Amino acid sequence: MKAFLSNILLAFTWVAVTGLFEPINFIIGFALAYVILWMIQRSTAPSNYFSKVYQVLSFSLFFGRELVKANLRVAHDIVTPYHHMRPGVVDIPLDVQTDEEITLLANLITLTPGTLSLDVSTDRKVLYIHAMYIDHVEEFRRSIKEGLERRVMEVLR
Amino acid sequence: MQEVLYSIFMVTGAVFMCIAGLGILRMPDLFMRLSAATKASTLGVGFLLLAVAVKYPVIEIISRSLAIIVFVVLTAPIAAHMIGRAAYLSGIPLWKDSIVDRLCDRYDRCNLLLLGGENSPTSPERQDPE
Amino acid sequence: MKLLLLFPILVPFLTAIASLLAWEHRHAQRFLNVAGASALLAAAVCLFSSVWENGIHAIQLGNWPAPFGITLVADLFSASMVVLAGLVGLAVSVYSLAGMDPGRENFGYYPLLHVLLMGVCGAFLTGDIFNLYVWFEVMLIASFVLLGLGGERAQLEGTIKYVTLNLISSALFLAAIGILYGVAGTLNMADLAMHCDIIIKSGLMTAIAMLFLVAFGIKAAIFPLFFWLPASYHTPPAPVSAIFAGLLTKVGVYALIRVFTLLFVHHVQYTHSLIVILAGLTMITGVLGAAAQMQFRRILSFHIISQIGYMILGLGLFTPLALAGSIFYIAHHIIVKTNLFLVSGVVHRLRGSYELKALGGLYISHPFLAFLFLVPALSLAGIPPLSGFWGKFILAKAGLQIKEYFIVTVALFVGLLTLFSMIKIWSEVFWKESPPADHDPGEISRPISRGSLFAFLSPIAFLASLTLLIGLAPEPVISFASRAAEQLLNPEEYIRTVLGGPI
Amino acid sequence: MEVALSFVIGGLYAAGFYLVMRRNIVKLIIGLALLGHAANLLIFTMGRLTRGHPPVLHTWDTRLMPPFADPIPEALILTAIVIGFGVQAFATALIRRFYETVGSDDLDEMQSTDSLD
Amino acid sequence: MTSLILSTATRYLLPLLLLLSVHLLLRGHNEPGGGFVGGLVASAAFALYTLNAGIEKAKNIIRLDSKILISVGLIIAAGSGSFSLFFGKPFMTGMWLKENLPVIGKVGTPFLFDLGVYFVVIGVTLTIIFSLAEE
Amino acid sequence: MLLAVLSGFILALAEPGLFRMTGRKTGWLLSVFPVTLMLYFAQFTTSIASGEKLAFEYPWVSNLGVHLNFYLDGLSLLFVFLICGIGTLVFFYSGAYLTHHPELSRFYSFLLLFMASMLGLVLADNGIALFIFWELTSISSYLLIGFDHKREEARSAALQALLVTGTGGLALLAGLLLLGEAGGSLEISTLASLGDSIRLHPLYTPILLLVLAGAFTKSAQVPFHFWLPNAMEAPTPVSTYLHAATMVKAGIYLLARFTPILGGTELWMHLVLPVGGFTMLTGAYLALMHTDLKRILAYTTVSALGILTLLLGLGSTAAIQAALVLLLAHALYKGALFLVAGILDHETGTREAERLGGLLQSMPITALAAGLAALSSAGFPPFLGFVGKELMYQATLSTSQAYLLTGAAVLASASFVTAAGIVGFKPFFGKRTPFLREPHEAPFALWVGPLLLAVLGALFGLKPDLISERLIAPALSAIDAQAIFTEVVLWHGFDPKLLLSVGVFLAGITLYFGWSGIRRTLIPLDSSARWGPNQWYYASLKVLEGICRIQTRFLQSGHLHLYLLIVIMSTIVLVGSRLPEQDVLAGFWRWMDLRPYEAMLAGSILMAALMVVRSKSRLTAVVALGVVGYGVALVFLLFSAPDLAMTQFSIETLSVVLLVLVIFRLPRFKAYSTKMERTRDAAAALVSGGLFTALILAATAIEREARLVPYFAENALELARGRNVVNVILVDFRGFDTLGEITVLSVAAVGVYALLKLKAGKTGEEKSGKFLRKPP
Amino acid sequence: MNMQGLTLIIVVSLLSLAFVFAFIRMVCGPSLPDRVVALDLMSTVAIGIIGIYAIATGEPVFLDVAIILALVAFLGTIAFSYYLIRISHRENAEER
Ligand code: NA
Ligand code: NA
Repeated sequence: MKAFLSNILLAFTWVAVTGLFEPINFIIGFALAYVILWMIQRSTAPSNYFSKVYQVLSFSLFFGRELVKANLRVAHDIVTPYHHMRPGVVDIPLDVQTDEEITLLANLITLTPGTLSLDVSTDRKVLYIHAMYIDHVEEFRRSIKEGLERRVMEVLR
Repeated sequence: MQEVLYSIFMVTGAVFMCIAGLGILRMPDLFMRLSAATKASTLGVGFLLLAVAVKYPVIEIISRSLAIIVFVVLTAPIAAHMIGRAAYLSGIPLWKDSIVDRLCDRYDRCNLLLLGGENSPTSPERQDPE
Repeated sequence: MKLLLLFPILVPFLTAIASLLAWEHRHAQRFLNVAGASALLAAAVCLFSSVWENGIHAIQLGNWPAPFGITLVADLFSASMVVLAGLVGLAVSVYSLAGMDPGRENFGYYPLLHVLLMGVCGAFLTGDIFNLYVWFEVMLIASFVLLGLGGERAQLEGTIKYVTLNLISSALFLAAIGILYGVAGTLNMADLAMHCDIIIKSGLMTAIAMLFLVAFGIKAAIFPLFFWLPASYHTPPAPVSAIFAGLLTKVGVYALIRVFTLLFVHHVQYTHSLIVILAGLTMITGVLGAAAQMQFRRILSFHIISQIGYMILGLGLFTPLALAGSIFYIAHHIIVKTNLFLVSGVVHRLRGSYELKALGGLYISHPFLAFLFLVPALSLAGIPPLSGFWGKFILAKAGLQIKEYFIVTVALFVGLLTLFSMIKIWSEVFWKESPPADHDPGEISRPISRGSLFAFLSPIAFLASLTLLIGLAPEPVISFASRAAEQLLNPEEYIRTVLGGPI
Repeated sequence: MEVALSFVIGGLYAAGFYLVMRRNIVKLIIGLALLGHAANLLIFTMGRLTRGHPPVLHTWDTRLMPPFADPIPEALILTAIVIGFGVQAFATALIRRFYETVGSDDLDEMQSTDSLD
Repeated sequence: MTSLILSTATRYLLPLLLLLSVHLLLRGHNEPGGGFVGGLVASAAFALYTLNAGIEKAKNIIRLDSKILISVGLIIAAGSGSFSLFFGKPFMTGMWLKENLPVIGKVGTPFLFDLGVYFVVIGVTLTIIFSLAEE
Repeated sequence: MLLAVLSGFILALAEPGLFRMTGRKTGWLLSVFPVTLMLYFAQFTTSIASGEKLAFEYPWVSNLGVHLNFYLDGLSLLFVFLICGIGTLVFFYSGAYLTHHPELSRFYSFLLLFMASMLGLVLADNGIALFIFWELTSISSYLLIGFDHKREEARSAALQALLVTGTGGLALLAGLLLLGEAGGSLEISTLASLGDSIRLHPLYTPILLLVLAGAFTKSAQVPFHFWLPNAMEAPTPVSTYLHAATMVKAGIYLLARFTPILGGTELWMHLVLPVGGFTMLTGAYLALMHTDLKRILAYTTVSALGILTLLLGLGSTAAIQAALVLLLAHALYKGALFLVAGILDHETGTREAERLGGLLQSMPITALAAGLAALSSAGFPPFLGFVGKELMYQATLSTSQAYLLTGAAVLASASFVTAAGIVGFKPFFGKRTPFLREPHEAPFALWVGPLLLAVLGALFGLKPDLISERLIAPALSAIDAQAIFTEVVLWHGFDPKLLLSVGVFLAGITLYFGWSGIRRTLIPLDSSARWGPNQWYYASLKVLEGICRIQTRFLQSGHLHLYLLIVIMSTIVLVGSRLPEQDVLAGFWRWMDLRPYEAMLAGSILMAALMVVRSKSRLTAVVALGVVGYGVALVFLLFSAPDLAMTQFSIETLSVVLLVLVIFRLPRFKAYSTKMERTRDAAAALVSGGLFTALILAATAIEREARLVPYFAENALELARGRNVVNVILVDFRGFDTLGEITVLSVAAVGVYALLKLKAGKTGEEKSGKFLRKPP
Repeated sequence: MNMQGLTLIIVVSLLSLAFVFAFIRMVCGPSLPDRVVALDLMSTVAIGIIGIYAIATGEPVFLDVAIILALVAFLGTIAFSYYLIRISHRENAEER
């Protein structure tokens, strides 16, 4: 996070120094700063900021694929005359702990069609979600935990 | 090329939007309408604005389109979560063919504290397929 | 000279801001209040004398030439209205020092009072029809809050009726402005006056005029649009009803006079005759309503309506003398009606009630107050040689000159009934023996300190002496009213001054 | 669209007027809000309607090139909207306070300030 | 009673929205935006925070008494209008700096006026929301 | 001259201060004032008698033609002497009569006010100035009648007098204004020279009617006479001064004054004569129906006023001369009699004729005064009353309806004789009746007045030349410039008039002895007490009150929805009345340019609005309202108003949030109104909606030039340095609007805060608290 | 008619259809959350429409409106859910 902030700050400095207040100039500055930081961090202290970038990218791809897939499934259900849903509310025990992690996970679950985060228990150990396609409760829990939750932990830790 | 791409994006987005609309109309209970609507529409908006970005590949428009996409993606799930939670709390019933409700009666309704699963191992379930 | 036009708006504005900043310092607010009101009066008097000597003033705000920016313009009519607003403002400000409870003082009474004055002065001075709407709204929102401040049940009931009907009026006003812009393409009133004749052939212009008539008619409380007034004016503390009674409806009348002398003068046969009919109905309804009441301020409230009838009568008759009569009447009424409400407040403070049945005996215990009541009360009833007589006299004379015998008869008859109501108050509140007290004695036994007494009585005495003075020496006021009426009926100077470009 | 809008505005006025004439205090407030919308749309229509040409200068222009929408009604409506919001907020607070004090949402229960006795 | 998910999201959304509001304010003279919309967006951000965290916390993060905010806004607006009086120009005549400022661009009294509007709108909206939301 | 008139007013204002210094003696001190005035006016006597007319001009309100112009001729002078002379005595008398009254000071003030007004009235040359003084006499009369204000009867009588004379006053004002229009001047002296043209003016009839209405109400002519006996609630000095000697004669003065302008026509005669005659008889009859001394005197006053009116109605020189003499005689004897009645009341505690008797021993001087005045009143020779009556008979006998008029006069005179006996003799002779307190002779201050008046009555009767040339002749010539004055003499020799007088005495004395019996027989038959104008007065007050209540109940019903309905209906009627003249559908063809998605949007807005209307749930209505708001924002967006759309979206959301914040505390919707009410309201709403649609269609069909727009398009960037023209308008071109607008917002915020924080009942001591922080 | 025009017509029709569907749900309810969700969807559709409109008119300034709409629609939904919870809480409290 710190690295990101310094990156932005540097980008601003670049813009100020060049005196060219245009978005494109800022992006140039940002890229420059990124490179600079990458070089600095190599030499000074280890940081996962740069490896994170790759993780985020790959996570985004995964999520995008899931998103489209799930959307199509729901869409099929919507446009065809018969309902194939087996909906219900399921509790997912959580391994993620921080606020950010829980929130990200919950939002991603919500963003995926067919599932909807309803609530988190007060002790933050259980996430309750509404799902449209539950063939088997345990299996469903596992798919969430091993799919999204694992990847969220990967990205944020 | 650009023409084709943005047309595809546009139509895709519009189709998803339409599906979202159909979903909210056709789904049998609130939670499924919510599921269907929020996501499809988020995706739809995403495609539509991508189309805008592709159509006018100048930085101002691209940045604005992306900002809108990011913003929608950030907020839509939270809104859906909040309204779903509120609906559940205010007793909107699940569809009659729902197979499981693990949240039912987990609320300490006096204080609106939600109990975790482990704390109430004997929680009743509406129907359990297992 | 530029500043003179601006001060009546800026001074109360700055006073309000300063009071807002001094939110937790009641005494600072009290001081600011009186200082601000005095400054406003001084500014208004300067403006008036300058207009009197140098003719109509106009400034182009933002240095944009008219009609593109907003023009402030003061002719004799509006300048005199500003002076009256200053007078009433100062009187009520001083009176409030004693007549307002600390609770309301702590919750923004003084800033609201000055915003109200700002709105009123803004409405008088603006030369732009939409800007007029804005100042109306400033005035209205301040009056909404002042009316509801304190939140007693009666206040809330009154406020809801007041708010609703006035908002309807605002919606109609806005629509009227919109349509006017839609057909004339401009907002500056002088510019509108130049371009309204493009479309005079159509019934649309009359329809727009009628829309304005309804919108301003609600604010002015004419028949049959007055319901909000008797429902609400008797509910807030006395200083609030006093300033309402003095100023608010008059802004509506001002606006009516302004647009029906400047803009809608193409179908006088229809529009102004209609105004005469409405004036008659307004007078009668108001005075009959008052006669049915048995509460001090309710009687006064209904009489406002009745007097509004006189004010628009002059407009409807539409001769120089009649219009002068209207202007004279407005000036007279502002002073007198404010004063009567102030007196009612003192009575309430002394006896803890506004109900005539529960009051009495003040003639013996407070002869000076009784005298101070009698002056405005008889003036309101048009007893010579007090100010009200001259107003009625001019209007009657103007009406007879153009052979409107019926309406003059109505006006004179209404004067008699006004006398009846005033005498009823006099008889019940002052002459009658005080009935045995059945209300909270704590309220009554609270003695009035010397300072409070001064704050209570000095504005009343001041306004009463003005009433007497105007009555005994009406000539200057009449000649100013005639000149103001001349200006209104011959708007060329107004238009030239406004559109003449930046000064 | 001017014709269609004139009917929309008429409909909004009708709905607003109908609602303010209800005895329920909430309906009153909602009716006032509808009237506000109606008035704003009316002014908007009076500026005549222009599709897709906001009165904003392009970076390459030094003056507004026609066609463009009339900016004046827009500015007026903006003012009116904001004023309407303030007034509406006050009215909302007022009905809350009214209900707390009077204990009813029926406007016909507020007769005391008009009663003759 | 509040949702963990919402409160976490709000922590990130609040600064974002405030930045957006300032952005709208700054460029309002040249593109859609301006003091009103800017102020409203800022208010919306605080409203979101209030819904999530409650009035007390919201009052804490804003720190400034909203009455002061209103007064300051009014003073800025009145002051920007009166500025031209010192140069013998009518009230509210636009006075501009010759040099452009970075990011903001051209600076003149109309911009200051818009700034006053911005503050007033925030102060007003917050006052209203807090008053109405309180029990 | 101005000082002479105004000094009374000034003195009235200064009197409380004087009273503080001199206390109870103020009355005697004040009586110096009218004496001074009298002396001042006496200096003009000679020149007036020589036919001069003195005009004094004081410009006042020149732009209305209202001036304080005074005009002194014989008529004014006669009245001035009455006013000052009797005024002196009344002040003198009051000091003793009201010695211990706590409000004596105010009494003097009011009396001075009255005196000054009366002086002004008779001296004013300007019609409006006359009216002003006229009204002032009404007001001071009101204050004096209600002097004993703790009593309901006094207040009600005062109000009655004020309303009756006030109504007449208004008529007079209208008449004077019309006269001003007809004659082109408000100066009576000028108008008098235009008499012929005015009598031919088309407005003559209304003018005459209005002026007469003023005169008749003031002078208590039937059917307006009832206020005068009721006004006897006033302290006796007041009755003496106002209701016998001066104020009631203002109407007579008016008739006399306007005779040269309006008099001498058929109409005049046909109006004035019968009213006077009828009043004369009514007063005479009613005087005998009462036992209260003051009431008897009041009714004989009514009768006397009737006689004066009748004589002025006749308008012949003889009649006018008779009227003038009778006027003076009446003032003298009636003043004295009232003062005597006051003394009796003061000393015995009663004014009931039937309970008074045998007081001669204890009150000899009073009895003397009473006797002399009564004889004059009865028309015995050699008193002035006799002289007047003789002149009256002479006037009536020379008319074409001599029998009728003379007969009526005789009847009235007989009643006068009886009344004189009841008031002037009965209390002092006969059996001594028991009283609550032992009566003594009144103090000097009380008896000197009546005695002086009575003696003057005798003196002028014996030596009419004292007044004949100096007072009566100039007064006559003031009324009728052509009149040939015949010397007033006591003795005309043996002629029919004397015979009439003798007959009158006999009838009167007979009546006196049969009085009680007759009264008791007649009273049950007399329906005038039940159906007389006094009852009409009260009935009309009741009717008025009823009308007021019905009207107020109907209009100010307390139902907000009815108020709104009326307002909406008025809008429809007023705005819609002239709209059909416009070709509303001229631009209707433009519906063609509608695009499908726009139609959808328009339809959505309408549907949502309908949903708002029909919704049975609060929150649903709010959601639908949100849809309407968003729809409107989309309209803004589609038609090139991005700023508006942004603002509308934000504000709509905030409004909805605020509404929800409040609404969820309120109860669910209930159906309050009936189906019929809903149908009615819906009809009104739909018509008004249609009206607006029509207005918009009509307005948009007009080709107009948007004159302001090019300027903004040209200069937004150049001069105002902004590309967003809307924003430039908001902060620069029309920044002043925005200043007002943020003020509105600020006030709304303060309002919401104060409304919710400041609770009733805690208003007194609660500290303000802060906007945001918790109170410490 | 060129391809762009055709595409636009298709897209606008689809979006309109979505809007109408959402509108019907808003009208039919049955519960308040249903309407709120429908309103939310309508806002999202509106954002899409604004995007398309910006393309069709070539005026990117309209995109700014979309940002605002996204923000405020979100806030509205949050407010509704907040008060739904409050209401159910209150009703529970009353039941006790
Ligand atoms: Na999902
Ligand atoms: Na803007």
